[in-house]
Amino acid sequence: MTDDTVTVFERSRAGRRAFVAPETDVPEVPVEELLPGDAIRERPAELPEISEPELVRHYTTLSSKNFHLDEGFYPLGSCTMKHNPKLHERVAALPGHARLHPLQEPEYAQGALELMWNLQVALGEIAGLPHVSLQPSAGSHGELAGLLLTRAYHEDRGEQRTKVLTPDTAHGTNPATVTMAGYEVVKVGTADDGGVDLDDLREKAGDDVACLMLTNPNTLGLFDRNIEEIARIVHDAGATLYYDGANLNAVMGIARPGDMGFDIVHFNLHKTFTQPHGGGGPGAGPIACSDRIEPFLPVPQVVQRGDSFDFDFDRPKSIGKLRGFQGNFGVFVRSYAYICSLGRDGLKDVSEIAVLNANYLKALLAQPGIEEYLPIAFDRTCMHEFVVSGSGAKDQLGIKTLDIAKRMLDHDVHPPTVYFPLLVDEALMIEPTETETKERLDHFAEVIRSILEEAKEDPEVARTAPHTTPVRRLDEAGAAKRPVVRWRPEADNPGDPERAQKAPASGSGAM
Amino acid sequence: MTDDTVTVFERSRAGRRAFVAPETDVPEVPVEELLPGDAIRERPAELPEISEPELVRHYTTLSSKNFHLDEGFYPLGSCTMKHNPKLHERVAALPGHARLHPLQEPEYAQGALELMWNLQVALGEIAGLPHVSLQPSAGSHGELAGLLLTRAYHEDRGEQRTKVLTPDTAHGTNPATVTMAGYEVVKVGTADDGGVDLDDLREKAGDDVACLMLTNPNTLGLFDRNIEEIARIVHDAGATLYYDGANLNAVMGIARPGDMGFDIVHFNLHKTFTQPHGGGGPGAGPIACSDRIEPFLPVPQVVQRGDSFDFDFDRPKSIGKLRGFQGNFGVFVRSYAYICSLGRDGLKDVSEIAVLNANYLKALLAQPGIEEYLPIAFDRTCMHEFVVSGSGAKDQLGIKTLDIAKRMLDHDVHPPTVYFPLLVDEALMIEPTETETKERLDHFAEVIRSILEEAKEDPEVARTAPHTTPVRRLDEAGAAKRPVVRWRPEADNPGDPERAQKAPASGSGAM
Amino acid sequence: MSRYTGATQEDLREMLGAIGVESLEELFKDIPESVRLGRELDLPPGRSEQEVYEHLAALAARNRSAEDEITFVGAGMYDHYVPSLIDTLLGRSEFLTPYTPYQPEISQGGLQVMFEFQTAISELTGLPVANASVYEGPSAVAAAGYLAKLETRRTRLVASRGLHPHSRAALATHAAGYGMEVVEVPLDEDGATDVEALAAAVDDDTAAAFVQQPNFLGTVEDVGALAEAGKRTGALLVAAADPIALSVLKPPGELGADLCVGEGQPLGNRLDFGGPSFGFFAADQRFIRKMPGRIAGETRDVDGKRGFVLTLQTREQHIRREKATHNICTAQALNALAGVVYLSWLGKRGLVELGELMLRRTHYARETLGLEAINPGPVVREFAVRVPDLPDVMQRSRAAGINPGYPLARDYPEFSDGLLIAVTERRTKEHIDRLASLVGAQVPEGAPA
Amino acid sequence: MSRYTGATQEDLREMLGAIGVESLEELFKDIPESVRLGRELDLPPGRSEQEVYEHLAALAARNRSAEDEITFVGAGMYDHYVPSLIDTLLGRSEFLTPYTPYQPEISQGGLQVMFEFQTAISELTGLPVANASVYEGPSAVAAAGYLAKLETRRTRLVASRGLHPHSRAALATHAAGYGMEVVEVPLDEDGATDVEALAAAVDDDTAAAFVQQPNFLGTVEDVGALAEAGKRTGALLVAAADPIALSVLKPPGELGADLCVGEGQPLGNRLDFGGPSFGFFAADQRFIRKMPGRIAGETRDVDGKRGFVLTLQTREQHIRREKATHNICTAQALNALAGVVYLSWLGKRGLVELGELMLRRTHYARETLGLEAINPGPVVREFAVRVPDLPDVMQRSRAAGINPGYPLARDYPEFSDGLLIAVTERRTKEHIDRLASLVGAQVPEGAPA
Ligand SMILES: Cc1ncc(COP(=O)(O)O)c(C=O)c1O
Ligand SMILES: Cc1ncc(COP(=O)(O)O)c(C=O)c1O
Repeated sequence: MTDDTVTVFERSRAGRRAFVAPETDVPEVPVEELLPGDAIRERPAELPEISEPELVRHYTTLSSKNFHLDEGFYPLGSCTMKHNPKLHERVAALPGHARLHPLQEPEYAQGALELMWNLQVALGEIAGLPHVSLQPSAGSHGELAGLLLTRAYHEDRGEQRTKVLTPDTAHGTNPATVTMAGYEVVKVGTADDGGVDLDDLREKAGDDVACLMLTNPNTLGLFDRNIEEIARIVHDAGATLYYDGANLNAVMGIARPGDMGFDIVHFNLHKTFTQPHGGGGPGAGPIACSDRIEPFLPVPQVVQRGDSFDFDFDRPKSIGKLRGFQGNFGVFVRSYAYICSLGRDGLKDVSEIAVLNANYLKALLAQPGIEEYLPIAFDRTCMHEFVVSGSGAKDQLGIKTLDIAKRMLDHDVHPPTVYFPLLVDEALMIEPTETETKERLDHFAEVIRSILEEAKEDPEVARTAPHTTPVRRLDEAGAAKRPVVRWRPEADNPGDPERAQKAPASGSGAM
Repeated sequence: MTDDTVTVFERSRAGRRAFVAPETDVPEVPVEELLPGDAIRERPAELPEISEPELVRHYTTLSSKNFHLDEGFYPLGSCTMKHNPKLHERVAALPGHARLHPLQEPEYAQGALELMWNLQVALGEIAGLPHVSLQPSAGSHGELAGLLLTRAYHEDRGEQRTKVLTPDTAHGTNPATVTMAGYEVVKVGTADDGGVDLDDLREKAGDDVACLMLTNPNTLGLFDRNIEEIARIVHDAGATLYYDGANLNAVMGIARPGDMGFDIVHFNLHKTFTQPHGGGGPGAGPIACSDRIEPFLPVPQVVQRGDSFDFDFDRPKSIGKLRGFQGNFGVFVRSYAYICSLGRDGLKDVSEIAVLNANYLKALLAQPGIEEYLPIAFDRTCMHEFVVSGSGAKDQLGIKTLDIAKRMLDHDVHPPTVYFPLLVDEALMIEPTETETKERLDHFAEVIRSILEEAKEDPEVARTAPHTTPVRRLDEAGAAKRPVVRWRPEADNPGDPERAQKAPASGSGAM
Repeated sequence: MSRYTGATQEDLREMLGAIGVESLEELFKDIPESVRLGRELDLPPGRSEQEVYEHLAALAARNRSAEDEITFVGAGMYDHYVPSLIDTLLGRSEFLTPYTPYQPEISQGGLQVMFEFQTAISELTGLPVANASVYEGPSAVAAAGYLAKLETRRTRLVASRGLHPHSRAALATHAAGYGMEVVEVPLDEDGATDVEALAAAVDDDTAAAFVQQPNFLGTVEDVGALAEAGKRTGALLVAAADPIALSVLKPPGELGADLCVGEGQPLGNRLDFGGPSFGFFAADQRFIRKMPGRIAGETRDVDGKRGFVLTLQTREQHIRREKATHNICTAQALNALAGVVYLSWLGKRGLVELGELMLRRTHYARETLGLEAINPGPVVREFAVRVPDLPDVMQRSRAAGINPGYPLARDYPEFSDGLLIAVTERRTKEHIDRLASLVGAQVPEGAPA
Repeated sequence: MSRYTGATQEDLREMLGAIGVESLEELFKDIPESVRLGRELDLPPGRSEQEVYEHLAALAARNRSAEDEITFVGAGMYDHYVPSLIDTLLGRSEFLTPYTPYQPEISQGGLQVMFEFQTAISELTGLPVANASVYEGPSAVAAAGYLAKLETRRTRLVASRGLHPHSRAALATHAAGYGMEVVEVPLDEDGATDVEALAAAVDDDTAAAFVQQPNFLGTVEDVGALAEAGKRTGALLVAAADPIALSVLKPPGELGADLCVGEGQPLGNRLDFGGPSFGFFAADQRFIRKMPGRIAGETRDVDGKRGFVLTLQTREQHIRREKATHNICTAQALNALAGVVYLSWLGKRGLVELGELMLRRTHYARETLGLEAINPGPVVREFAVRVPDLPDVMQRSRAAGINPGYPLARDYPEFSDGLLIAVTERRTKEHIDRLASLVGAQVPEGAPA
């Protein structure tokens, strides 16, 4: 009953209900007369039976076991966990948006099309690339779109290219996307200054290369000073230069991917443009591109005709559709509201303060008492984020980056991204974002200092952390070895207090 | 910074802001030209300066320190803490309700007037008294209205009456209201069966008595079997019989105050009709009355004219206005939605299950291991609530009712109402409500059992409880002796970590 | 079984068994047959959530709200913009669903909010003590009258005609209960309270004098002078005030007011056709133990940790019963939360920016309309004008989607052609110009509807 | 400084000092002058919350939503009633604002929700394994194609013309990437997938066959027969399904489908002009290590307490990089939460009640309209008819406030006069009768618009 790990299925009691059906106002024809016998479901899906009060309590109680952005500092590197303005939820919920059917004719959806158009124009201006498709569902979907566009572009020119270059600092979605797009991944090395190794790039940028996927600033939080040279090399090879926009928060209003020579960009509206993450989505990954790529953009495209707006499906060279309908419109509404709120000045302010906060926090961590244990990887002026290495703490204190992260959980701050990028040993990737105050940054540095000092006394505290969370360290290996990915009655006896004692093996999904 | 007791004022930093003003689109005339010098504010109100992200975090963090109904069991006697359906928040927020100006002409507020009319009709039917005013702001306001109506009624008959009878079990608002209404309180005793002492009533019901205020079932959770005789006595004395509707949840669709002989009733829409309590309001205390009282009802009254609705201000005998406008309309919307959802069958179901739950929980507490320590006061079949006495626990275990209540806080259930009604020694007043499941009731009984058993071993645990709450027992005496009722800069140094060490005396509001 | 109750057939059997009765019926045996209803309630049957939603949405659609028209109606409640974070925070069950904080250890959120609210109201009004809320404006005025009675034991109350009509009505209704007479003081030709008349009206049996800042017509009153006149004979000076107007106006507490009360709706609360909102109640230190309602105070727990409690409860009905300073129990905590969140959202500078914007738009509107002013003096957010053939003008204006204001005739027969026009930060210059084109002086007689 | 950033002038000074630079400018020195923007962005200046709200509200007002008309448009997304508790729960910051649960100890809420969601999807589809969501329906179909490629190493995909046009398009777009050819199988004269044609279309190089239940026209497919035909040569059978229809229809998993995917919008998600919603992805046990996306699993913590984690992560991009089974990272967790809350709200019996109500209203609608059916066989929530002079009829109907359905011409030129009509629990008999009076067979030719 009060075991807070009981699933909603275990709370089920036959006969309870939260739902009451609207009255049946049409003839009650037996189902058997309306459906072929062998198509009729025999046993109903075993969904929970629960009253509204208990349903609300179940999920309210679950929610309280999540750490969240409105609770505290969330410096998850590469994820841009900035404040989510509440206005955005209000405007997204307006019935004119929330209850608008995706197949409503454009004539009756002019407000929505104008919003999409305005957002496209704004994103194009921010990226410095004029043509935008809002369709991709997330960043990785945008990456896929980018490579499909690249393929279409080369095929249109009669070229067959088989390789895509990604730096060894690249985010995992980059190589994964390359494979899904039917290309072969070729890694490019990183130079001592944290940028792309130009010699390695020159060597690998042959005429079989379709694209170089880059994020700039890169996942080390460093701006690649050689970006123009990189663009030249890539373009000389006839390849496209793709901009992974996950780190765009560093350069809005300051420098534009298009001006750096990128051909295609994706935006993570759920990062830079503050769509709430929702515990793993939804997001949106619009793409912007140059004139030569434009013919291949997905359908439909929003177009302006006089002072009204329409969808253009008639795009013979288009790669087609990446998903249903027009994309995650509800996300567009929020990001558009954000851009309207901040405007040209506010967006630049965002990047300036994001970079200020990152460099300030970096300076705090470069203090004695911390830097010996968490040396900064590639110590240069960083952009919106930076990476430190837990190597020192591991060698001198015997606590791993994981231990430091877990101990942070007891201090009510969210740990940074850990063990990424891969080329930094015991990496901690820290992105404070612009919406955090100096007090929050000071406090975070103090937390790290106190964890390190505590570890000098007794490393065991960190090694066994967390100690104050709803659960402590979990057996992930066991979970993967004998996966239990759904609840089953035979495994979990509803309300049985002993259930917590049972081995996870029980209820194994083997069937 | 992370001290979770820091006030929003202490989080202030000069220059921060959450608000951005709309542009000034009219001439920027200096304030001095628009206002007389001695009327102009010299120093701005010292409100906090804080960014939106930190403002959201401040109040979100505060909220998480409240126990709430969506978290667990809340059997606060006399308060009817039933589930608050989420639908009600949705319909109350519809712009047609939420942004409707109270002085909109009736012609343009027909939906609102029809809603109020329908609610009046429903409440009248439930109470068995045909005439309803929705105007009072809460139960105690309804009580005041009831006595003002009584005064007007008697004065209209040329009678001057000076006394109002209230049982010694009455809720504090009853006697307090009597005084505010300019009457003298006369207490009526309680008989052995928990009902009104008829002899005492007969004795005191003289022609100087204006009214008897009663709640039935009463605050012991017992239905007064002699209600008809009581009505006879009161009416023979020429007094009115007032029904404190706080306990109406026990009898909806089963018995009606009007049919019991009551002249005036108030409803607590925030109890019986599930307006969320909001941590201490808002509520609404509509009143219903009989024909002879009707002429005195407040203005305006909602009236039906043909198939449209209007406000009637022309009521010469009316007691006038109890407050501004028409009452707490937003509360009416929720309670009306509730009545529509449940309907005639559902409302009766509410009372039946409320009474079932109370009697079941009472039976659980009448088990050995509990009943010795918490004997049931006036052990009869109860209605929607019942009262136990902590006398046994005090004598045999050395823990007071307060200790038991405080220890419950460590078990994540809200304690019952304590030390009320006054005539029960160490009272615990328990009202589970109909929206609780059997599992919740069973669990609550187990919590009580475990607290009592623990106390047998070591009463100190309860005496020093709670142990797991955001704060532990607080110095209420000190708070009242040297009241600090607002924050002051000189008292509390923003962000000063030592501040928690300071004596409460500092920051005394003496000025 | 409804969707809100959980007792299954099986539960029912087990529970009745444990109680030791056969049926639900038996549980009601104490209710005499003769008072049983013995039939179903004459109400419709229950409906699904969806059907109830559709029904209430249909009703709402038959109201013309500030979402549907441009409204210049104020007269006590105003169409301010309510920031989104208020919806989010008030929607949190942690704030929405608890009862009054009787168990402080698990109610620190609500209690600290009350403490912060009291601080903000104290700052606005310039008085050291504020409670955690009363019902709303007019009944707050009545509560002030009751405090004055308890304090002075006198029997007369003097009220300016500039006090909101509903406040005067509520004061009279409540005073009839606690046995006091209410005397009215007229307005002078500028629409301000007549100071001499006030001075003349108060006598040795006067418990309190009531004024409003700005008054019902929007006039900025000379509170200092009124306080001097009103307190001449030892009566309390009660100032009702618009909290937003106090952004630019000197706090009544600094001008001699003993009590400052008012309607809190402008502070982050919706219009809601008149409620729920909240009333605020601030007082001089010497009245702290005679205040109505809940008051949160700061204290320490047994470990010395800062915490908050309901304090001075010996004033209250649940302790003091017939000797309580007021009968209020459930107040308006959630609405007060909206109030303090709103004030924190505006912040020290924002409140002033908002007030000055309103002030300037108000004067711009009065000038642009160019109609004869009923109160030609300084106004803050509202002003009254005479409108020739008002009914037609109202017609025409509303047909054009603009609600031009509140006609004064009902409350002030002496201003039968009077229109009270309110401006907020939501009423832009463009709205005002459109209003002027419809009801302004330069509109040609009998222009087409 | 914007309202979302907190750095005051004083902060700025201190922070630059601590960093050891003179100005913000200096922090950007690594960016070559030549790629600097060197001007302001060509965008409007920032605006207040109120002004942004008014702007977006004005845009929203220019859409005709299901709040403004009675709509019978479905075709993949449906106007179901979303219960209020979903707004409340999804609005809680605890669910709304966290990232993907990389730190399970402080993410048990989100992880348990995923586990419950997977259980519900598994129950609906009759397949033992489900992931925690993919983007939406059509891309879920494409993801199924990719799994089939990884599993079989074959190069052909066979898809029924009854599969949603967007699913076929997305499948083709993605397949062009991972190098597969898509072959289409026609519908028979009853608007169902031609079983023989399917059997003929699959060959030894076919990785998967795709069908949809019910299909795009609303036809209830004979999934059993299609599975037999489709799997003839060892291809996987992928069934796209409408989760609500599975209330009354046999789960594809029980009829031989290897994978069942679909659009989750009908499960408690808003229309939102097409997104965000969620896609679900369920599979037979043998594919558990080839699934795309996040999967939550049950485990224990060091104290033996039950807990949940993201599991089988060696499938995923952040671990496996170029060898990952899919590139998806951010998915649709919040929408999936709405899905499982919705299913728990309906409950075991409620889902069936809802499905049967829809089923009956759908057949009632088809009979009442009395138009020539394109798919005369059994339908569940949607059906296609031929409408003489469709454009005029559309006109007339919309003028009367009813959107009668989705014209098939764009996606199915062969049904140039075809109209796809969808019914939900929100479309009452009265709505249907009004529809019939406007577009039904008995409507006189050229009735007045
Ligand atoms: C650098 C980088 N690239 C790409 C992605 C993938 O974006 P999404 O999660 O929206 O698919 C991320 C997100 O974590 C990222 O940090
Ligand atoms: C029996 C009884 N009467 C009256 C009241 C007062 O109602 P309200 O708090 O709405 O003023 C209450 C509320 O606690 C009560 O329980």
